[in-house]
Amino acid sequence: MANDAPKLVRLTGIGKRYGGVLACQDVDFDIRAGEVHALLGENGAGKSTLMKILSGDITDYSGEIAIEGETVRFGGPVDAQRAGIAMIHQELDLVPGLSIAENLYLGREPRTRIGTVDGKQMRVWTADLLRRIGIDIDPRRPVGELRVGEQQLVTIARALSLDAKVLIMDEPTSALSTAEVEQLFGVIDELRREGAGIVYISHRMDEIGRVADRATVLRNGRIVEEFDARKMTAEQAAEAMVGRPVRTLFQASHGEAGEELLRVENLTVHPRRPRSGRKEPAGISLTVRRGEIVGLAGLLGAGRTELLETLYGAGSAGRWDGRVLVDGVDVRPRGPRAALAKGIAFVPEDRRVSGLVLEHSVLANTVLSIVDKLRTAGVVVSRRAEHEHAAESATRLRVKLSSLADPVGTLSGGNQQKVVFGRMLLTKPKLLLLDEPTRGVDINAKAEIYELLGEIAGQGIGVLLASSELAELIGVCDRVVVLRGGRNVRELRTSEIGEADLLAATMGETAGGGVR
Amino acid sequence: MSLQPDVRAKRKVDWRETLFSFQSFFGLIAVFVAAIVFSPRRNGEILFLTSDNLFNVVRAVSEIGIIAIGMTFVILVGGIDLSVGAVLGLSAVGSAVLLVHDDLGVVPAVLIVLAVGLVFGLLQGMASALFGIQAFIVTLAGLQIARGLARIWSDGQGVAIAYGDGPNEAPVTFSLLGERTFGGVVPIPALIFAGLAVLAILFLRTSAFSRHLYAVGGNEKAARLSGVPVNRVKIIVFGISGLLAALAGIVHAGQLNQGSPNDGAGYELDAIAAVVIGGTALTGGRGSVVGTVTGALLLGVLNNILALNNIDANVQLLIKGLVIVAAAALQRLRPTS
Amino acid sequence: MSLQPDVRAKRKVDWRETLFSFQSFFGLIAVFVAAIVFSPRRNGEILFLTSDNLFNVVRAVSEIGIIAIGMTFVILVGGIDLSVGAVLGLSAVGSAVLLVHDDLGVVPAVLIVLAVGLVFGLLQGMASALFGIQAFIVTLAGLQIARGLARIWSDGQGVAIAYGDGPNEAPVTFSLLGERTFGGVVPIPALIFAGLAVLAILFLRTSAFSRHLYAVGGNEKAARLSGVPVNRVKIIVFGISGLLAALAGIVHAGQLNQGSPNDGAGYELDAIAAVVIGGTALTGGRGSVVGTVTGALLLGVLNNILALNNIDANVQLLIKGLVIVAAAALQRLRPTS
Amino acid sequence: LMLAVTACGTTSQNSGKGPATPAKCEGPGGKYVIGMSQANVAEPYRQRMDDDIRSAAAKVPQFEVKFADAAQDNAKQVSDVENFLTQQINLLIISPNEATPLTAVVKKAYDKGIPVLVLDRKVDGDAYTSFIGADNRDIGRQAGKYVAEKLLPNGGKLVELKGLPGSTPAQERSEGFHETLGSKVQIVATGVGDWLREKGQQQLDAILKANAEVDVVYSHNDPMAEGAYLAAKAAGRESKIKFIGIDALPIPSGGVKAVEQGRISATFTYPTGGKEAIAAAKTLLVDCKQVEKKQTLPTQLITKENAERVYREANG
Ligand SMILES: Nc1ncnc2c1ncn2[C@@H]1O[C@H](COP(=O)(O)OP(=O)(O)OP(=O)(O)O)[C@@H](O)[C@H]1O
Ligand SMILES: Nc1ncnc2c1ncn2[C@@H]1O[C@H](COP(=O)(O)OP(=O)(O)OP(=O)(O)O)[C@@H](O)[C@H]1O
Ligand SMILES: [Mg+2]
Ligand SMILES: [Mg+2]
Repeated sequence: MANDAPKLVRLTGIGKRYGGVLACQDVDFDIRAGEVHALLGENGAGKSTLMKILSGDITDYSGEIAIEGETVRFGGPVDAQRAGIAMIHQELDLVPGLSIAENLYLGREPRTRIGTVDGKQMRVWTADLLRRIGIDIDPRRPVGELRVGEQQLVTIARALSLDAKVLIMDEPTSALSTAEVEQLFGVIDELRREGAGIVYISHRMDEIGRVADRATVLRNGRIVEEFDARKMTAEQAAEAMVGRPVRTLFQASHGEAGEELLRVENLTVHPRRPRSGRKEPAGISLTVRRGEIVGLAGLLGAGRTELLETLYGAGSAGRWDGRVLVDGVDVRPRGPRAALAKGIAFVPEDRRVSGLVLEHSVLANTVLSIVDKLRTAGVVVSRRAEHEHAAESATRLRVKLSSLADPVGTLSGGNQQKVVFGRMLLTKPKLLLLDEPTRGVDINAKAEIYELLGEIAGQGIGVLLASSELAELIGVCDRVVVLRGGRNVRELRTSEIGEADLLAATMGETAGGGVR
Repeated sequence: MSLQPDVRAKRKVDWRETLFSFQSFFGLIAVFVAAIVFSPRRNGEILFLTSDNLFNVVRAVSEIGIIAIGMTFVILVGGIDLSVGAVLGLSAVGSAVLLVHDDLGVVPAVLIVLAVGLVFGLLQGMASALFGIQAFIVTLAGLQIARGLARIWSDGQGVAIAYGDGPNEAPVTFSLLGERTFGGVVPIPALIFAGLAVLAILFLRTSAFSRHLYAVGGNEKAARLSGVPVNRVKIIVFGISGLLAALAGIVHAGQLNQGSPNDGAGYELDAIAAVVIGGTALTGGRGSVVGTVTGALLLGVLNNILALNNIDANVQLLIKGLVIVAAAALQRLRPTS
Repeated sequence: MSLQPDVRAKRKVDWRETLFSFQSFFGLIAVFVAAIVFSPRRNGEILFLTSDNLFNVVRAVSEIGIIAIGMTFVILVGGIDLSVGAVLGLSAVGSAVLLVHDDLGVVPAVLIVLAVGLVFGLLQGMASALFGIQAFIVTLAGLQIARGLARIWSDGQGVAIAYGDGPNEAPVTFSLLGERTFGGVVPIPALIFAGLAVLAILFLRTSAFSRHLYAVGGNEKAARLSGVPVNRVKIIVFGISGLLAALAGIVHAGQLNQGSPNDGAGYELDAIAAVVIGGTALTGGRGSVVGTVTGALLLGVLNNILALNNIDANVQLLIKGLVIVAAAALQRLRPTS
Repeated sequence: LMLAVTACGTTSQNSGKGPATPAKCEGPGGKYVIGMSQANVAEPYRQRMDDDIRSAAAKVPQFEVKFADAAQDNAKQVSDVENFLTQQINLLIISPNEATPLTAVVKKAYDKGIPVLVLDRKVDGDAYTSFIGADNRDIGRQAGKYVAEKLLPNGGKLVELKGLPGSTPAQERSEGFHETLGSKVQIVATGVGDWLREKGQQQLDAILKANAEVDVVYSHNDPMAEGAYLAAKAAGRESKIKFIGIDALPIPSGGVKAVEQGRISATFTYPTGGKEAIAAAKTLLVDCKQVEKKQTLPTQLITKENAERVYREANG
């Protein structure tokens, strides 16, 4: 095993404080060559903070970092990169206006002899890297046009291009589906063989056992336990993360489904810009009944997001054909406001860009959708009602915060997700559209969200849930609709199938295994 | 650690926090103290502190202040309104023409002028929100258009307002705008400014609309997906700015007994400076009318003390530039969130 | 089994795409065609199209154009520079004073003036980048400071430039800036503008610095994480803007044989209008110098045709405002990304 | 129509009751603070006015002059005067940005017993001590007469280049000009140059293009005339066109020099009244005498013949 491999990096006594919050305290952590070291912990445990310290993004911390035995103190990310440390950030920090290639080589553009940027070279290298992680996109495409999943792949490619000795991956797969994850694991194995040290952060427990050698668990900024990742069970990990036994079973128990709530017939979206090469929903039909949780499965770009956005009236796409019936009545939501008025709510997949006003308080973010219904006299909003609703929502979803007045941007990812969730629940919807609702959410919070989903469904609300996590779809949903190339190709009852069947269906293989 | 979230609404009170939430106020106090120190004296009396002078200061900032309140709304949603100075000119001209040439009464004239400002603002808001044109450019064009309209409406000349009951005379009530009340000490424009400021502060603190407004400025996409009527909010905000600019124009005409098409030139920049010094971010989503009022007063005190000391006009430009930068830099001391 | 998602390697070439990448160009062509249609004629000759007139158009926009190029850089990083008009005035005054009062040669005078503009811009950049003050407010203060300095430097009066070898006369070479070349047809300021535009376009297309600049404007945090020296980029960009404003001031002084402290008042707004009409987003990260040049030419043609037809000045304001909005709205037709 | 309105402004409320107390006159032994409220020093003419006052006052040891600049803003000028009142000046000189808006505050000063000298532009009513200034309409008339009689006695084609729309001098210099121009001269184009040299140049660029024949350019001020000259020079037509300006400032960049150097054919002095104002102040404060209510300053035609001499005398 890699246990006797040389230590590439050693962190000793690392501490970091944000105002009253101790994000890290007295953390010792090391990375060995040829090893994948998983870093686990609840949302807000301090994983990203610790790794940002190592990668030079955070420069004011206490403690010591040693690279191959030598103490260093980075002045910024570039110093760290020079020392061979690269990081894939949890928030996809890319420049939307620049092309994929320009993003990959930003800050270290290859030059021609006369000192100009060598665009051709850059594109060739980029195409190679993209191929290596299994996607084939034109390197000249502006990053702003890409979906979250694709952007995640681009950040991975960017980190690979640095040829680092130490590669930190902070939730690299949160928006990827199983197929892309497999491809990534292939790359990680390759890197491990080449002797790189890798830190892997994820909330998908199945991935840890699959890819990691060692696992360290952080709780409230402190190291609590270290495991041999190959022998660790999800239950053990979860218990260490939370500090008490927890149920890790994905289950959303709820009653029987009622009458039909949503019917989509032959939904076809006509893209506003045909040149993007995207396949929009092209003839999707499905139904959701009251009290039913229906999953949407598919590979990256299968059209799940596009479908949900269209149903919510938030599509960036233009016109659409087909019929959408809610409670048997034709609806054509003109926008989110109209959709909400009809009882349709939506939780977007990118909470930081589309979900939250990051610098505003948790309170303001939570009640945003209902604030104009909390009016007492004329225009005046009842502060008490605002506070009560926000507090109730935070308690119900167990949002971890010190005060409702905290800027929502300072919460951990999972807790941010819960705030968006809570906002939509406050609108008392009858149909809830969820796009990757547990992206970046820790295992404990996930279980809580699933429980909540069960509760919601039990109240007769219909849920349409798009997810890339097969275990989630199978554990939570009653039925799963599989999308491929903008069409619904299969519909499966989750009580009858396993993950392998679902994976096969998303990739277009018959249950027998052959490529269709 | 407890799993029960702590949902107290009040943040732990941090003295630094408390201090900095008032910081544009502190900037004002600093300038105020400086004004007292540097004020010329006569017979031991500090001229700056005479009530007459203090009310002069408030009167002098009242128009910029009124405009700046409207500007605060626009900037809070992430927009900007360069047309306010020109709209002030347009409505000053409008007041004068309607009162004098058209012999309208004060109420109809004022209502028409306010309506013109409101509609002008709403139109700009629509151009910006519905066609997605950047506010800077819409209102830059709006500035030119309002200026052109003002010149056409006034035949290119200042329209003097004479008071009386005869034809081509304005009702004497209108002249009250230029008067002082409460024993001849408090100028009426200052009262209007103060009243409006209180209204705006209350409105931004309590209304549902203000929640929407801050959200649009903070993250437009998130606001839209949360069901906030983004376009409506934007349009209304420009309408408010136009309306307040028109009101400032009426005050201007009343104070100066004239409406001239070039009135208010460059006021937009003063108003924006007041807003920014008051701590409102030009990117939107963060700021307050309290800040704007202190920002406007700060500029007013600065102008006053420079004038009382008879600083050379050119040197005044330098000092004002530096103080504006310093005041804006002060904003940065706020503990980062 | 194939894990590759089904995507095309090549972007599909779409005619709409091609069309819209030139769209500010189309706005220009539309105005150009309108200019031809509405041009007064003499003996069947379309006056607008005479080479003389066309070069006049370019000469007239050359100063705004030069400033607008620098402004494009600043706006691309998400900033704005309101000081350019005042810096133009400052350097016009500087040129005149150095050449006439101080009897310096053309080269040292020009170098000093350019250095002043550069340093002024860099200082503004530092104030903005290092203290984190919003560019709008820094350069608004910079505007006042530059204006004040110009007034002080020139004693508040325009400084006339007389040519000759004697004391208090400027070298005749400087007067070339107001001349025409190539058979007396092509005005030298137009050449300077064109040369500079080509340089800037090449620079933005090929240099690594330009990638950094787009990155800072597009996503500052991402740029910082990628090791882009964000502050340095910001500071340099303001330096470029100051430098080009100074160059425009030199051209201004050369064309008008005078440097006056009030020169360039309001030019900043024209320059920003040119940039925005050219399709550059005020939020940064997206735009081009090609767009800016077409934007400037569009404004120039518009001014020219309105003047050729002797349109009433007030109506001109209205028309210009509407055309600016229309041109900006055109930008929106670009398929959304 | 406008005139009627302005006249209506002259109601009883504007005529001051006169100084409640006569001007504080302590004779040669006193010390006097004079406040000078300028409309806009950014205009060369007004800068020169300030300069004239400064240099004249320097010769009166009893005087200390404080300057304020309203930067072309009526409201700011009201504040400037109020600030002077706070400082308790002994005499106010004001060159108002516009008449009506400044009337009230000037009256307030006057009623407080402070003598007020109004320069260049009037205020409404008669609540001031003395008005000193030239007559724009009259200058316009003289310019029109000069064109009609001297430059184009047999008729011809003329371009008028106007100042900033909405400003009184632009209006009056135009109206006076048209009164005396006669019908033989044809106005082929009117440009608006906003008083600015570069705007004058741009306007003439286009106007010369549109008009093959132009004999005279009448510009409301010298800078625009100089700009027009540059445009004509670029078109190679500067020798065929005569340029007339107004203001004739005796400064290096002013109209007198332009005439002397042959770019402009003629210009009319628009005296600043600065020297005269200080003289009046001296009469009032030091000599304890009254001054005339109105002092109209004559204009002077500047041509190549007298330009050099006028310049020398003005700065002598
Ligand atoms: N910029 C910041 N300002 C204030 N507090 C912060 C900031 N960034 C992080 N924190 C706090 O520090 C703690 C650790 O956050 P961190 O992002 O490291 O958690 P994490 O383990 O990465 O969580 P997740 O799994 O949700 O990504 C949290 O309590 C968070 O609220
Ligand atoms: N690599 C790609 N190249 C081109 N188009 C893509 C790519 N990935 C996705 N798309 C397009 O994006 C469109 C819609 O994707 P959408 O986001 O709705 O799918 P999704 O299943 O939700 O995927 P994701 O997991 O990325 O959210 C699809 O029509 C698809 O063609
Ligand atoms: Mg994290
Ligand atoms: Mg998706």
